[in-house]
Amino acid sequence: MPLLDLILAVVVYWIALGAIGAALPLERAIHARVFFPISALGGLLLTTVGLAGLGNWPQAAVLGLGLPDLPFHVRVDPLSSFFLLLLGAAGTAVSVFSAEYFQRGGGGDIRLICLQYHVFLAAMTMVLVADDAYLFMVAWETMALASYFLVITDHRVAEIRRAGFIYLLVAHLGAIAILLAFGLLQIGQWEYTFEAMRNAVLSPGWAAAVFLLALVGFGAKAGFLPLHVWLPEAHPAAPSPVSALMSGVMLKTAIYGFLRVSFDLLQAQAWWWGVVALAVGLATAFYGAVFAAVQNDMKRLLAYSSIENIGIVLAGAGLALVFHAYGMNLLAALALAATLLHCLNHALFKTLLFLATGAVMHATQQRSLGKLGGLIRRMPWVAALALIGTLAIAGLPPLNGFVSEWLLFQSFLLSPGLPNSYLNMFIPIGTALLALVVALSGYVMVKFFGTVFLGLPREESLHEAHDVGLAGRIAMGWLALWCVLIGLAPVLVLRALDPVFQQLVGAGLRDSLAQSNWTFLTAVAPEHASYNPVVFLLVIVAVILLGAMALRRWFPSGRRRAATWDCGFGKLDARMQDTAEGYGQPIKQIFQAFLRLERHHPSPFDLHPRYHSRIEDPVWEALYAPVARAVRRLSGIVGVVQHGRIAIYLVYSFVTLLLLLALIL
Amino acid sequence: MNGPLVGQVINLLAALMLLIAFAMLAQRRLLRLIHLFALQGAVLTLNTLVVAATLAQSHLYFSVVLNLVLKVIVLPMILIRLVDRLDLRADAESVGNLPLIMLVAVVLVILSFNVALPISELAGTITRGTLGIAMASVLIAFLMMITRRKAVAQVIGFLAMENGLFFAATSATYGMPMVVELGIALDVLVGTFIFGIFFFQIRETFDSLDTRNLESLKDRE
Amino acid sequence: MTELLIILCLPLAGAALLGLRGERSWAGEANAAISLVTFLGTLALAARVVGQGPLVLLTQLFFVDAFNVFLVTLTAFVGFTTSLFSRVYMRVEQERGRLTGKRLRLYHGMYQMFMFTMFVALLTNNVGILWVAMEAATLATVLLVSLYRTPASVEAAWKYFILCGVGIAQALFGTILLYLAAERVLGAGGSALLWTHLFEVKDQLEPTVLGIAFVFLLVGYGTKVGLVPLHNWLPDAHAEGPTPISAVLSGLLLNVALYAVVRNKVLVDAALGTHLPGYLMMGFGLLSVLVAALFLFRQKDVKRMFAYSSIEHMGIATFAFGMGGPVAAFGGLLHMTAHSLTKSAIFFAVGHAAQKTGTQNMDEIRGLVHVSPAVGWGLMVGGIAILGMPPFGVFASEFVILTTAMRDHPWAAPILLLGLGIAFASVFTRLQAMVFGETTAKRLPHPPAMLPVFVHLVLVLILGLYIPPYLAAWYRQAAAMIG
Amino acid sequence: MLLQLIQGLLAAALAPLVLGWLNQCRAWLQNRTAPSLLQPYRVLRKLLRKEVVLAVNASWLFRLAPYIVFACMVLAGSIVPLIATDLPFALAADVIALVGLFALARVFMALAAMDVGTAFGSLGSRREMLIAALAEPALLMVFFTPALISQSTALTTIVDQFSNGALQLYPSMAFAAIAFVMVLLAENARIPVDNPSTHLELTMVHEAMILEYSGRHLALMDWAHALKLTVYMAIGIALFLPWGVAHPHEWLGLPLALVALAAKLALFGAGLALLETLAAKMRIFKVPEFLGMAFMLAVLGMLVHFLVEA
Repeated sequence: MPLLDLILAVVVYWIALGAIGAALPLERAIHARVFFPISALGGLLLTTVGLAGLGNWPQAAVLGLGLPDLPFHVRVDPLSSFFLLLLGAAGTAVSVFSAEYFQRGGGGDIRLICLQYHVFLAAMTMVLVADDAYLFMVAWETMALASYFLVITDHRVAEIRRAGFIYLLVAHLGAIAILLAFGLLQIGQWEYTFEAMRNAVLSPGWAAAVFLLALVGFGAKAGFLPLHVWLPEAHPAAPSPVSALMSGVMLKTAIYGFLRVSFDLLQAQAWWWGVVALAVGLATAFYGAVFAAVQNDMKRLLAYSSIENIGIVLAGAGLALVFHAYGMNLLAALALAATLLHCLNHALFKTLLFLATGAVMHATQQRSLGKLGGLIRRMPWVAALALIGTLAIAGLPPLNGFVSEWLLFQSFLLSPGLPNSYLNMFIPIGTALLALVVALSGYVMVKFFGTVFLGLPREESLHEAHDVGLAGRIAMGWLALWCVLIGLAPVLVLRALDPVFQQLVGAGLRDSLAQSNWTFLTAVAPEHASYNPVVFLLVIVAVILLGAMALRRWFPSGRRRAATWDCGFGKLDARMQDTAEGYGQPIKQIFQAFLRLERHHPSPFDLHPRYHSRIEDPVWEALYAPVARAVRRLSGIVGVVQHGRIAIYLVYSFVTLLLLLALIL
Repeated sequence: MNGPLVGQVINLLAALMLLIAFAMLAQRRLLRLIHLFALQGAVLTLNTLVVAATLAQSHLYFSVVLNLVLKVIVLPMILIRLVDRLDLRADAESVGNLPLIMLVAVVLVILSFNVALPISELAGTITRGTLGIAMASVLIAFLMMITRRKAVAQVIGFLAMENGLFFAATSATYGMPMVVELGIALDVLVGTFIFGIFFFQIRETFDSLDTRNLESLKDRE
Repeated sequence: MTELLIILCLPLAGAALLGLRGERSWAGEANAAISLVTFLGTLALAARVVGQGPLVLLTQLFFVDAFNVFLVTLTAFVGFTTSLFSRVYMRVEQERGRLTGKRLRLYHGMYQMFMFTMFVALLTNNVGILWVAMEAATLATVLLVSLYRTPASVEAAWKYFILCGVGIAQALFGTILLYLAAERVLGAGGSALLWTHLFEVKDQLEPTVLGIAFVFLLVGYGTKVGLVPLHNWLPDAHAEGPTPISAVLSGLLLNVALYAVVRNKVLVDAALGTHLPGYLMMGFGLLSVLVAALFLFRQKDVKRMFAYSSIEHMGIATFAFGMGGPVAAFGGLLHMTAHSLTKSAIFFAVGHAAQKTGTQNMDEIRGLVHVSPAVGWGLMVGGIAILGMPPFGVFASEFVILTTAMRDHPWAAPILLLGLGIAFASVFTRLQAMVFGETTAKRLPHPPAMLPVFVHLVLVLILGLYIPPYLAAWYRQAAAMIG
Repeated sequence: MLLQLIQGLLAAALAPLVLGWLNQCRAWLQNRTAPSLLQPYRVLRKLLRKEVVLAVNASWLFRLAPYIVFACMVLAGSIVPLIATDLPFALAADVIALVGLFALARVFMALAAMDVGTAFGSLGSRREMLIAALAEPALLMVFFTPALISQSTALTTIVDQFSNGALQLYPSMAFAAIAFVMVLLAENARIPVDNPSTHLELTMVHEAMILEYSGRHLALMDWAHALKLTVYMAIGIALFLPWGVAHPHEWLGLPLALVALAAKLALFGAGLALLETLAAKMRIFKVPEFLGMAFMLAVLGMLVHFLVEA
């Protein structure tokens, strides 16, 4: 069975599942327990197809659907199969988790959620295999539409409706930019298949225009800096499994689209494209990290952290573009490896963390960090798996987050080899910014894990929080396992991804990795830099075990529980710990320039003084509000035309007639 | 009658049509406006009769009869009965600053002559010279509709425009094919009936026929 | 030949019958039955034309080719579904006391008369009769717009009548000039106005006269299409008239007017040789899209908003036909079909929504999904479709039109996309506010007739994903003739 | 492999000695009678024998953290080329991986501090993470300059390249050295950034995190802290004073390398003690400027490398 048929079978399978789910009026528990695990099988199949697809030759086919003279073209090549792998892995976990999450409520009509959820998965798969502009646009916006309906499942809340609207509006404007980009790519023969676009020869000016349009179009969906405002609104509004899927996988389809246009269709012609992407990427990463640190809503924090990671991915892609433009294909392959690996890693640990927040919200009905805490005792499984996710996302050695960041740092450090002296000096400074971002992400994740799972429970209701069920453990366990495996055996993953690098930049890491055994991850050459995660893990575990045994044998001493140290002034309670806001206070202090801060200090005469501060996104005031005002003013001017007097309408018709006559003669 | 005399008679009648159009533009009293409209119908019918008689256009006789019945007898009678029922006999409306409207009308005449010039060279009919006048009377009727505020006056403007168009048809191509002419006549007749119904509807809801209170639907805050 | 008789005589007979017995309870069912039989007639006619190619019937009085037979079928189908909807809608209106027996008689009679005029306008071969039919269509609907006798509806009807009357008059002048030019080539007598003759001889016609004729025709029929400087009657007429009439006006009348403009453009294009008519139509189209989009931003009344959306979509279709070329014409035809199906479905849903909440002011319509999921989801999916979101047919046609625009006139694409973007933003905020959120509306006694809405939306969805081969062949045949 | 084991144990054993020497120098400079050189060992033995008192709501993370932190530091110790360069573990990590390793230890320490749920724990962890976040960019730039010069980020290659190459003065390395010392002070909670011996709630950073620890956990934490300081000094030595390290396959070079290492550590320790007595502890929100200056110096070093040396 060729891969393409398998993929299309999965798509049809999902749509059918969605339709049946919507049709049968089963009650909630059966519905969730039956439909979502079955769709997880589809996810598994997709993962295996993705893995297999990496290896062999691209397959293309033409479906009967679509416009008469532009039927749907579908194609699987290494790049799309990598992202199919990513979609399959994360999709399986989310489907298994939703089997349990939607069982006990979770808002909204289960039948509709089942339909939209599966249409969402199917649309994403079609985006990844689309091979012509029409199918790509149809799949792209169906994905946006399905996710919009999922975001506003419980639409009684006004903010959720507003978030949903902003999300679909920005997605639609992005789609318009992408359509324009495809329009320019067909240079006058109405040839909209990607095949024709690949060998279309564009003048540098038009090619640059296409690239910038693609950057804006895919940026609107991925959340690059000026267009990211919808992300922290929309992702928290959706039910947790959906926001996991959106954050983990949907953002990656935007990255896939960007890579497809800039590498595959345009063959990365100019070096300054890379620099633009690098700059936007780093700015987005920094912005995301700073804003993540000052949030005190669990899901908004993760949403901003997604923006930060997408920024890192874009920076990597930008660097790969620069190397490729200068013909240094091996370094381009390295940077691309960092980009793709970070995409996969982010999909895994971000989905894991969102599922964890889903479990926490389910157990405690609380979302704000100020009302959580001490859950590690009530929910040990969720806490342990979330710990793995936290360590991975903070980029700490034995796990996968560190691997992609290490590769990215290596490619940044190799940039002085570029012939352009300006770049040689500015890119290292970019490296420093990246290091700051990585460290800040560590800060954010410590804050997230600390305030949610550690310390004393801040609300009484947290005491009867119950741990996640079997389905939840399997889902989160599957993701955590992937995180650890990729962390420990990055070389195997990179060898599997080699065809993708060959396809996009014409050079692979196979030979540079082959110089040492599979445990050593090397950048360009072993003596240049190498990192061995297996040694890390073994030595740490060995030292822990030896240390514990030695201490128990030579210095045996008991252990006793006692009250924590309270400087002697009486009973400690949960309110005396640091709140989430307090934990973010240093970052708020240092990076004040970037935040729009509104602080309300209570006056001394207040009966019950209350302090609250609100952090707004300055981009909203800088970009979106002026546009909205301009359109309102414009429509005000135009409104004057329709002002009721019939005589005036007749004058319009009269004047039009005379103008046209004058035009004719 | 021999050729040049016929041409002169037709041009005379065309000039008369234009004069009546100007008169209707300036007329303030409603009743006199209806009389002028009937007069214009009569001049139109006369013109068609002359053309039919002298140039052996047999099918035109039928349209002469049609016009005579419709535009000279039936329509004015309906309008007058309406005016009686709505007791608007003494109704008069102040037309905006008259000199300006007249000036615009003159400009319109000049414009329509220049537009009609290339067409009239092509038209095979000897009455092609009057095409310019026909177009002018149409545009003047249009102008009349714009400047009037009373609903009935606007309807009369609309019917005057129909007259102008019919006159253009006869001067350009000796009238339209019979089927089309019948259709147009039927439309005008039904149109006038419906206008009548509207007058009563407007009176019921606004108890005045002034279009100034028909301005509530607008998009301007 | 017999199908033609069914299509023409049945509505006429229906008009007479319902004119007399319109207030009876079975009037709605009769209206639907007549429309159904007419629709079957059109299907038979379409099958015959696709099979044997263009037909000229009744001593050249009627001419049926690929272009107008597809519009006839579409008109009959939407007419039928609207009659189904109006059956339930009118019963509710009667219960709420807004309509007396006499007005129902007028409504049903005029409904069938309007369908008759539509069919005549589409099928006639004589350009003069085409004008007469358009005028008759205006006459038929003007009384229906003022059916409720509210001050606003009377005002809307008056404006509709005067503006369209003046517009149509100019179209008559254009027809006279066309006849003048045709007579020089085809000789006197009735045959000079027959479209088939004109089509054969279209390149020998006199350019200057045809140029002026096209200006008058464009301004005349343009008023009926609702192109921007001449659009003022459209929002008032659609907002104040009963909803089935708004659906029929939006769905059918605008299409037929555009059909008339395109028929004349084909002749004038060949005669003039220059691309002038195309540029004029493109200019009007772009202006309509932009201005209508900006108007959408400040609407309060739901039917008024969707009226402006019709102006915008008609602007897009006019722009497509203005560009010329088989692909653009194909896009234009597809857009007309998808637009009329979607817009009529939306007006059905809006009609029920307005009845449920008792108001047309969008700020007071909230949470339709809770009150009745069918109406709520129908309106939401219809709104999504009309805004050109992909899985639906409107996006397919907009994609074809935009991509051809990018190829031939790249400067036009950004303007179009700007218009679409603003329209999306303004309509979607209100749509979302209406469909979702908290609600106070009460449930209506009997279930709404939402079957037509979902039938339309499924058809549009099919058009979006898969255009059946015979339909595609049909469009291509018509597009080749226009392009 | 045996040599590798020796270096690991050596680093662990040497760490308290270095700390003792540092305290002794500080005492002399502040003309106090210095505690004996072996005092840290006695403190460790005392703590190891004492009973562990756990907080009521301390979770398994609290008990596991000391072991993980200590293990990380031992691993770091065995990676950095103290006495020889061709050790098997040296290839396991380059400079960036080392930074990652320190980050792993720091995150676990911060999490453990927050686990107990007192104000001090989260205060300490918040400040530690802040300082780390600002120090990492500077540290990376510091490593960037030698990596540029020796075309590699692995410590062993850098050491080989510098030690047996011609004696060349690199101005860029001078900038990097100063920046490195500032970062070292920040990372190891020395005086200008944080006072290691204070228990004043408002100022302490590192101490606040290990406030709740007792018995063998506290011993492990202190030992790890000392080991971290030694490893940092070792990195400094490897980068800026690489001479005297045993070359590959040279057995007899080992004792010489040992002596050289001891001398260099003593010198570095004395220097540190001098710095600490001269400087006073700065306000926590002055630390960003301090680390900003370190970052500027490192960037300047790199630019100088490009302008002058490349």
